[in-house]
Formats: sequence, C-alpha cells, structure tokens
Amino acid sequence: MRKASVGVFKLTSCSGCINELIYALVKHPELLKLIEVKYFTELQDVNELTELDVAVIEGSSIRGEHEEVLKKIRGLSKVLISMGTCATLGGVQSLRVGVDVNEVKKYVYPSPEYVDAYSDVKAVSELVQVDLSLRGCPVNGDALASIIKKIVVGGWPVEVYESLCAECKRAGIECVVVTKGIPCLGPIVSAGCGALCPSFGRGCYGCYGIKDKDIDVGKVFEMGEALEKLGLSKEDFHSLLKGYSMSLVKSLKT
Amino acid sequence: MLAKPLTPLPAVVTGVIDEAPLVKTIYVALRDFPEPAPGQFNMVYARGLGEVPISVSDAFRRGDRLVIAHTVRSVGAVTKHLTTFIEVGSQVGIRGPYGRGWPLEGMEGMDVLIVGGGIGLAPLRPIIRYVEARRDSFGRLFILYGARTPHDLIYKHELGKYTEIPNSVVKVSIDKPYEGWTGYVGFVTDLIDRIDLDPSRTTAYVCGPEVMMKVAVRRLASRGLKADKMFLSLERRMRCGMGVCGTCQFGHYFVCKDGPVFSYDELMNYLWVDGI
Amino acid sequence: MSAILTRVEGEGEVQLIIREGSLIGVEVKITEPPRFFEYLVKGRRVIDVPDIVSRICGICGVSYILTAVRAFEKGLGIEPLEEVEEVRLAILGAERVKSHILHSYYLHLPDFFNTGSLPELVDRNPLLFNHASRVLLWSRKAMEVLGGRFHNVVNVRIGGIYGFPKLDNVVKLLKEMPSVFNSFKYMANAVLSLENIAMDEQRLKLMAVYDGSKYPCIAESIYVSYGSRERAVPVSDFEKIVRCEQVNYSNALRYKLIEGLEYVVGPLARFNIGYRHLSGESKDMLNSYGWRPPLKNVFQSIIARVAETLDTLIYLRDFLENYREPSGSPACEKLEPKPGTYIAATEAPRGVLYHRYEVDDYGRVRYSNIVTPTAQNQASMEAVIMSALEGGALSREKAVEIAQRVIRAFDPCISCSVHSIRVEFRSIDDAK
Amino acid sequence: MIFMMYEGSVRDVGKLLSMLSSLLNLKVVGLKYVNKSFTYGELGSIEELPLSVEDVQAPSSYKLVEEGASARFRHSFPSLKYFLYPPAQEVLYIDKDFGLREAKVDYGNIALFGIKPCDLYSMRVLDGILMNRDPYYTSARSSVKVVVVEECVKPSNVCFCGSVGTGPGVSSGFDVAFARLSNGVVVFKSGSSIGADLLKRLNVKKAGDRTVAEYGEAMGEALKSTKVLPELNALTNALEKSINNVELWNKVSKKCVACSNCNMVCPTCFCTEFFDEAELDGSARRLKKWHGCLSYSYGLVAGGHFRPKLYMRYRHFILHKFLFYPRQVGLIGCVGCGRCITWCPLGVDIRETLWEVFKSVG
Repeated sequence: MRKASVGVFKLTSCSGCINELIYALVKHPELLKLIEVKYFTELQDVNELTELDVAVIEGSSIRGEHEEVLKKIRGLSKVLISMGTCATLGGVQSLRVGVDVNEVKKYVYPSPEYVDAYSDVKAVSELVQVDLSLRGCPVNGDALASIIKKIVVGGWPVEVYESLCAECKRAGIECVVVTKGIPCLGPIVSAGCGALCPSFGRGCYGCYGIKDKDIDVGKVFEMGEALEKLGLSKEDFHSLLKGYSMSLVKSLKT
Repeated sequence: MLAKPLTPLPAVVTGVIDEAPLVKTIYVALRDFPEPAPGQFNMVYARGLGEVPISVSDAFRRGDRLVIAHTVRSVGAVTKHLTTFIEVGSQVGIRGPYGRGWPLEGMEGMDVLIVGGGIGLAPLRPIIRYVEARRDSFGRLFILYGARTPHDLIYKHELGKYTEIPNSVVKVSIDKPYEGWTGYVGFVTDLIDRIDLDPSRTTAYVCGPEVMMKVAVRRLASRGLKADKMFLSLERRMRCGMGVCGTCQFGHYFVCKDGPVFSYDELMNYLWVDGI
Repeated sequence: MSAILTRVEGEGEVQLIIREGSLIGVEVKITEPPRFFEYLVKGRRVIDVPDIVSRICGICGVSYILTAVRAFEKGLGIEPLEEVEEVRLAILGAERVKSHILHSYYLHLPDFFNTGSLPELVDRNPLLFNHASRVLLWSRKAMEVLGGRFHNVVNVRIGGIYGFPKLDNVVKLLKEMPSVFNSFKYMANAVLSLENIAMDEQRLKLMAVYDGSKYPCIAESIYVSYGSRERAVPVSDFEKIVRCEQVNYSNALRYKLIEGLEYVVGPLARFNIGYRHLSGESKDMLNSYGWRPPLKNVFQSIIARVAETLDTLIYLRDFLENYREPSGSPACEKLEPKPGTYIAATEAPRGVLYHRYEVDDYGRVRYSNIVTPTAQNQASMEAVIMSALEGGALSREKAVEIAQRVIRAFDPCISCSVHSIRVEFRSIDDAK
Repeated sequence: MIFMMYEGSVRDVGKLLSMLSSLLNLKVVGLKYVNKSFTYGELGSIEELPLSVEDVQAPSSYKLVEEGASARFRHSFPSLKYFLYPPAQEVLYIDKDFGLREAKVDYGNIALFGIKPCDLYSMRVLDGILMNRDPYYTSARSSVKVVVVEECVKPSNVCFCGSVGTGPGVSSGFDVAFARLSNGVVVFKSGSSIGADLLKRLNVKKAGDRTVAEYGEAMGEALKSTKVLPELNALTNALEKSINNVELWNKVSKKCVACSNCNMVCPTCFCTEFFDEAELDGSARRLKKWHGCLSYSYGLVAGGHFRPKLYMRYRHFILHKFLFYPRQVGLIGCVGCGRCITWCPLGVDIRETLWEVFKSVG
C-alpha cells in the first residue's frame, strides 16, 4: 500500500489536539509505518508544504494570513480534517468575539498596534470546505486513532449524531441535572467525550460544542430557560456557547 | 432463526462492473446461501467500516455456488469503500437474503409494469429475469426506466436487449435534454401516461427515489390501477435486516422484514405523512 | 536569517542577526497567534476561570487550573480536605510525568541521538520508544482516572474536586506501576548515560516557587538564586522582583529580575534549589551515573527532568498505594467570591507560573495577569544562544541548529507564552 | 384470575431470595442499590435491594430520601433492558483472514427479583421484537427461569401504569409477587406452579381477611392514582388522527432538544446502531449500541434523511409506543413507568403531550 502523505498544521490553539494526535501515534506506532509525515513541526525538523492525502488542521483563524494559508492547504489536500473544537467551531478564543479587537488588544498588550488579529474568530469550515470535523477540547486521541485507521485502510468513519446524554445514559451515569440540579449542557451538546464531566458528578460545560444538526435558536432558548432555573444565568450560558460553539452560534442567528 | 443471525458470511468478489458514475455492480459467489427472491436484499459488510443493505440485482447458479449481484451507489462511508476499493478477489461479508420481495407468484396472466428511477432499477431487474424465464405465464411486460442523464442509466448493456423480450415495451427517459439523446426527456413517471395500460390486468412494480414513487402512485391511480396492484420498494436506514435494530421503522412497519416491498394499500396511511 | 522552531510545543522562530559575518543578536520570536486569555476571563465568574485558563496550554493545563484555584482558595480562605489536596497533587504529578516524558523523549531526545524527527528515532531505537511510550501511556491513564482526561482535566475546581477517583480504577493503575518503573528506568538509563550533554558552566540565575520545606511545587514564597547569594520573597511580591520589558527589535514582553538580569525557571532551577528534598532513590540513581547538583548548563535540564520524573512517580505510587475512596464531600459547596486581589504561583513543568486576578463587586474577574514560564525564560534563551555561538566560526546551518537545540533544552511552551508576547506572523511560504 | 394469597414479613422476602439460589440454584438478579448507585446485578442478599429509600420523582427531578421501613421504592433510570439488552456489546470480531468470532452471552440460570410490574410488562414487549431474532437478547432472556415481582402499593408522582394497564399490580407472567403494605405486612401470591411451590416451602401463612382487604384497598388506591390518561381507545384514536397535524406535533415537542434521554431510560426502546472498529492488520471489531429515535441520526441515510425534523422523531417516539407497538407485537408499548418524564432534563411530560393531542383532535 502506498503511504498516505499527511500534514499537520496549527492555527490559533493550544496544541492540545496535536498532543492527542501524538498520543494516537505513540499508542499505535504501526500508524507511522502507513503514513508519510510531510509537515508536522512538533514532530520533525524537515517540513515541506506539498500535495497531501490528508491535511489536519488544529486551531481557528484570527487573521487574514490564516485564511490564505488555509486556502493554500486546501488546494494541496485531498482530504482536510478540522481537528478539535477550535478548528471545528472556533474554540475558547471566541469568547472575545463581539468586541472590537482593538479594545481587546489594548486590554492585553502595551503595544496593541503590533498585534495582528481581526475581531472575528473563524472556524476552518467558515473558510474552506472541510471533509471531516472532529470536535473536542481536546479531541479524543483514541477516537482520533480509530478514524485515522479507517482512513488509512481506505474507509471513512460512519458518523452518528447524538447528544452527550446518550453516552451518559449508556454508561449508566446518574443524571446530574435530574438528581442534583446541577446545570449541564449535555442535552444540546454533541456526544464524543463519553460523558466525562457527569462521570465526575459535574455538569457538561460544552467543550465538544452544541449539536449542529437538530438545534435551532428555539431549542437553545429552551435549554437556556431550563439552565436558568438551575442557576446558570443567561449571560454565563451564552459564554459557554461562545467559548465552545462560536461558529454554530453565528449560524443560529435569525 | 438463523444460527448466526448477525454474522456475515465471508464472500469473495468475483466480478465488478462499472455501471454509471459512482455506481458499480459487485458480484460475489457463495456456497450454502439461500437463493434470494426478486426484491430481497442482503446486508453487505465492508470489514472495519460497516454494513449496508443492498438489493439483489441478479442471482444465478454457477457450479455449486450461487452468484449474487449487488448494484451499489457511492453515497456514504461504506458504499464509497465498496465502489472504490473493492475489486475482484476482495473479501466482503454477506448476510441475507432479507425481507419480503416482489409478489410474482399468483400474478400469472397479468401484465407486468416496471417503473424504475435511477439505481432503483436494480431490485426490479430480477422481475425482468423472472418474467423472461416464464414468458408465457405473463401478459405484456412494460419496462419504464429513467435517470438523470444518459450516463446515470444502469445496465446500459442490457437495456437494449429488454426490447427483444417477446411482447415487451421498453421506454427510457432522462430528466433534462442531453446532447445526443434522442429518447424521451422528462421524468420517468411521465411515461406511465404514454403506454397502453389495462388497469384491470396490470401489476405495477415501482422503485426509485421516494418522491418519484409517490408521483408514480398518483399517475398509476389516475390510470385506474388499484392500490393493491401497485408495489413499491422502500429505502430506510437499516442496520440489522431482520427487525431488531429498529432504525428502519416506517409507521408500524419494519421496512427490512415487513418490506422492503409493500403494496400501496399497505402504505396509504403513511406514505403521504412527512417523516413518519 | 531565521528558522522555524521545530519539535517544540507551539509555533515560533529563531532569528540570528548577523552583521558583517558576526553574530550581533538573537531573537526568539513567537509566531503563535494571540488568544488574549486575560480578556477571555474578563467578566467571567470566578468558578469558570480554571477551565478557561486550562486551555492556555495543551500540555500543562493542570498547572494553570491549580494556580487559579490556589489563588482563589487562598484569597477566600477555603481550605480543601487533605484527601482532596492529595488527589489534586497527584493530578499535577501525573501531568509532570506526561510533560517531562513528552518533552524529554519526543521533542528533546532526538537532538542527543542526532536525528531530526521522532519517527527516525523510533526506527533507530524501537526499544527505547516502547519504554518511553509505556510511561507516557500510563501517565495518560493516571490523568484519566484522577482528572478525567489527558489534558483540560475536568475534575479540579475551586474548593476541591468534583469527584473522588474510583478505587478499582486506582487499583488498576497501581498494578501497572512496576512495569512503568521498569520502563522509566530503561529510559532514564538512556538519558543519564548520554555522553554528549554540554558540561560548561553558564552561571545561571535561577528562580522557583519554594519555601524550604519541600521540593518546589506549590508554595507561598518565590526563591531566587543568584549563584553566590539568594533571596526569597512572598509570592505576592513577585511582580516587585521582576520587571517586564520590551526590546526594540520585537516588542516582545519578557521578564528579567528587577536588577536587569535574565533568569531561568523550570526543572534546572527546581533541581538546584530543591535537590535536598529529592527522595533517596532519585538521588542514588543520579549519583550512580555521576550526576550531582548543581547542574550548570541548560542542556542538563534533561537530567533534572529525569530526576523529577522518578520522584513524581514515587509520589504517585505512594498516593495510589494509600488511596481509599473518601466518603466526605469532595468540595466545599458554597463559593462566594468577594471583591479583591487573588494571587498564587506554582511550578508548572516548565517553571514558575504566576496568576493575579482582580475580582469586582459582582464576583467576576475584572483584571488578570498571567506570567508564564516561557515568557520568563525568553531572555535567558537568547542570552544562552548568544554565548553558545559567540566567537565560533560556525556555518549558518550549524548556528541555527545550535540555537534550536538551546531552545528545546528550555522546553518552551509557546502556546502558553504567546498571550504576553508580541506576535509576528510568518507565513509558511516565507519559512520555506 | 384469583390468586391464593399469603402473608408474611420482609424477612420472608429475604428468605425467598436465598431460597432461589440455595434451592433452585439460580443467580438472583435485581436492581441493586449499593454505594448510593443503582445497577442491575446479582443480589448477594436482600440488603442490596433499595428497601429503605424512597424515590421522589417529578418532571426533571429525582431525589432519594431515607424513609426507613415505610419507604417504597419504585424505580431509577436503569430499567430491565440495561441487564437483558445492555447499552453496548461487542458482537463480532473479524480477524485479518476474515475469520469470524462471535460474542457469546451466557448469563447462566437466573431469577429476576423484585422487579416492578411495569418492568415485567416491558419484558413482554421486548420479547415481541427481539426474542428469537436478536441472539444476544434471546440468550439473556432465556436464562430467566423465575420472576419475582414486587407490586407497587405506592406509585410515584410520575407513574401512570394504571392508565395503560401494566400495573401497579400483576396478574400474569410472574412466579411470585409480593406487596409490602404500609403496616409492614408483606402479601405474597404465586403466579405459577414454581411460585406456588416456593411459597409452600417459604412456609408463609394464608392471608387473613383483614390483610386481603388492606391489600385490595391499597392496590385499588394505587390503581386510581395511576389512572391519569384519557381512556386508551379514545387516546389511540386521537393519536391516529393527529398523524398529519404538524402544527400540533411541533407544539408538543417545543421543549424537546432531542437529547434522547427518554429513549435510553424507556424500558421498551430497543433501537440499536452498529459500529465498526478497524485495526491496521485488517482485523475489526463490531459493536452494538443503543440508539434513540430522538437522535438526529435516526432516519438519516447517506444522501438523505427520512426524519429530518425533530417533531417527526418525537412523534415517532410517542406513536410507536401507543399506535405502532400494538400493531407490531400486539401490546401497548408504553408501560407507564414515567421514567421518560423524570429523566427528561427539560421536563417534557408524555402525559401532557398525550392530553394535548387528545384535546386537540380527540
């Protein structure tokens, strides 16, 4: 079998998903024999931007250059994967969206004029066509390995869209909302983490992002109402949505 | 009950035919596999990826083996794999045959009307084989078939031969004008109005996209066909093929075991309800 | 001339400024885009801060969480149960193991084996890879059992933790410990017996969070060693003993001691300052290979990392062996933030991590200042590169390679440092 | 059917439990309450049953209170299907040469102990779908040799078994049933020859007239409190008529966010999805997991969707229980346990939905 050429690129992010990818490679070193890593600065010294079978993008775009780079990568890649919540939905840096970036710069930097960033934070899919979106802050390394394996053997993951609650119930975890009145975003958040927070008796704060197929403004509003009764203010609920689901929040307007 | 109801039988691919863009027919040869009836389907398994329900588009004996044809269109993860990576000699898994096929026994003497849209011709082809093999037992054979473009027609090599079947009428349409196409342009359901139909002695077998089947039902009804003489083959998400996974439910039917073929009068209460 | 930094966490560049054939300056630039974390926590509830700042770093999020948690708990007079604190320290320990193995093996070690990539190193020494992987994969399991996941752990909160780890999971972890120690020792042997680690003395000023009672980790004092003298100040005075400066060539925020001297934080500093607190087993292991404090050169940081990893593994073993699932509440239920200033410092894997938060009358963050280890090391990085290259007639490629190695020895965590460093984006094209 | 009734105490319930293992050599399985959490599993002793806690249930709210001897526990979120049809199972391993290895389910011989009438009924419903078709369910279900039911003398706020005829008492499909009256007396009845034999060996006395009367009164009260829905025939007629009423279904599903908690806790929801795990050597694993009809994937196919709107999936959930199940297996598919009400994080109440439909088109 010809080795699949792979490039791993980072935009605005913490490298956490890249570390999950490294974990996946460490856990399954046989993967390294089936792929040819062309670009991956965290792993190797010699990197070239060339035609790729698979491009993996971590992080979101916060300025024009990111968009150019992304378009270039898209043009060179057969398959483009957005890895993690930042790349797929915007990520935690989106918490600043809605405020003029000059305000933000002034707040953090003594010389704001040197900082290049626009007011928006854009998910990869807002800029180029994405073939596969993986959520998670961070993305789950085991799920990542499973998907890479399928792609390497010539397949494609069969996606199932469901709420975190489905995983929570299947795992036999007692619902924190119903039994303890703890605010939990699980009902509107995409499954994928294995109901991590509820397994520690804590409410989901939405780091896999809200569902993108069956949620509209009305449903988000209903959820907000329910959470408010449990003590999570609208403002704080919106922050959680912004922080982990920004690109969907944008598309929810109307 | 099968001894191993959820376990596919390993099968070697013996032939692959390019039918149309994204569409291939995959032949597998199996020993000890029940002979499928026209309209039944198998679950085809691509190892490590998943299973998909695929209609049997042909089945015949070769020596001690049963050769089964599955016509697959690349739309999802598994079908994409089947149409891209599977070649002669590849291994797949097969479970089946499942479901209730086309009612043919008891229809002797009737005219047979086949209406197929796109890849929907695949499950109808065994009817043609069946009637051809028992030509004297049936009345006229109408084959109405349509696709988006001439390229999207499947069984191209065979379509011409259908006209050679005695007492048959074959009409083929494409949706929009296409350079070089001299046949009918329009929807396949339009052709229903262009044949000499005797509603009192016709059984209609319809398969295609659900919208097309709905139009066909209306047209056929307007031509005087009774609801119990129209048969439709439905598509749904299917995971088990035998009524346990629940994902193919349509009203109270399990499409996999109660169907996939239904008479229109069985469906009447559900077919027009969006998303039932 | 400049080169993209590789095998570091995050994205950066090193620029060597050469005039008339001689090196006149070094710039370590961070090309990582800013995320404005201080702004992201502005207006947020105190309880939400730890999960947000965790995302500053993809390797050492627990350090961020715990520093924030520590700041608020201290300021609000919350004292979590001892069992709770032990769980949190165990999570921090698991993170230290993960970070050190990741850095030492996956990023740094290829330098000593003269390979440019991890896959090459794996090819060349599969046994070493297997052993390092076993330790790393175990640290992942430990983080999952104790904290929920490999990073951005979900089990730490202000006032305690969310849930006690399940005993049967702890037992499973413990069962694997002997083979983890075994693997670690194989890896430690490979590192400690390296013969190409630089030995020359660099006269480094060192800083750590240290109060004299235990190996630097979490404490109320900041300790600075100037080589010949030393001083300790309360954590709350941290901003008085350092100064934040900008240099004209990059406008990067960097930190120096108030006297204008660059300083080093991280494993090397901790090791030299806290050596006496290391366990006998760790000391014996080092001594048997001839390593003794003080370590004099940043390339020897890898020795300190090995020592710390062993010490942390011993801590974790003790914790796991003595763990009983407590029946008490894992956290104090009431959290009523008051207006005021909240400060804490801890030792992240890369060194001193300092947080200061101002909370308003509504219990929301009004202002914050987060000083990361990499920001503090940056001046030293440049100085060390400068001295390593001074006077030598090196080819440009060699010079860049040495500069890269120095930076990797520091283990810069670029994604964490960026929020306080001016950013200059270099497109991938230019880098080619 | 008239049952012979006996009376005893909670001690006799314990004795019955140990008889099942000592005498009949059965593994006794029930809803265990250990370390403050519920799971189905083998019961070591009666102490592991939730006998001194009471569940206080309401839409989106579940609290357990310690009530001592007067506590009457009804249910928590795990229904019997957690045991008979587990949430996730590996079903097949395919090696690199396409050799197949099937997972086996072997539960041994089992007595179900202390299950409630609603859950007993759910087993009949699941049998109708899965028995002799799904090999794993068939195997697990066939291992059940004896069923001991606890009748509900004190249904909860969300219980409506009386409305659908599945409880609070039982009249068939069990071996022994017992009811703990408020005065501490436990009434036993047998529903099979095995049950009769067990009660004989248990040596409990025939119930006195007063006990019989108290039992009758308590069960009557319980039945009354759970009759909260419109009459079933009228209700199903209304549902039939509502099928095309998109506006109505949008209205009743307004609060629903498609989280599928109701599917997961419903004792008669059985839908499953298959997943494959690929290994690089060519081998693979196949897993089966519960999948809810409220989830977006339900009805999704490559290239299209048969239930793209949420109201369609919610409507299917309701219609399946009341209209489709009777046509599929001849039994009503809703057992009236109310779990979907309690465990809906947004408090969607199936009783309200049914009334709304009934009033709108009934």
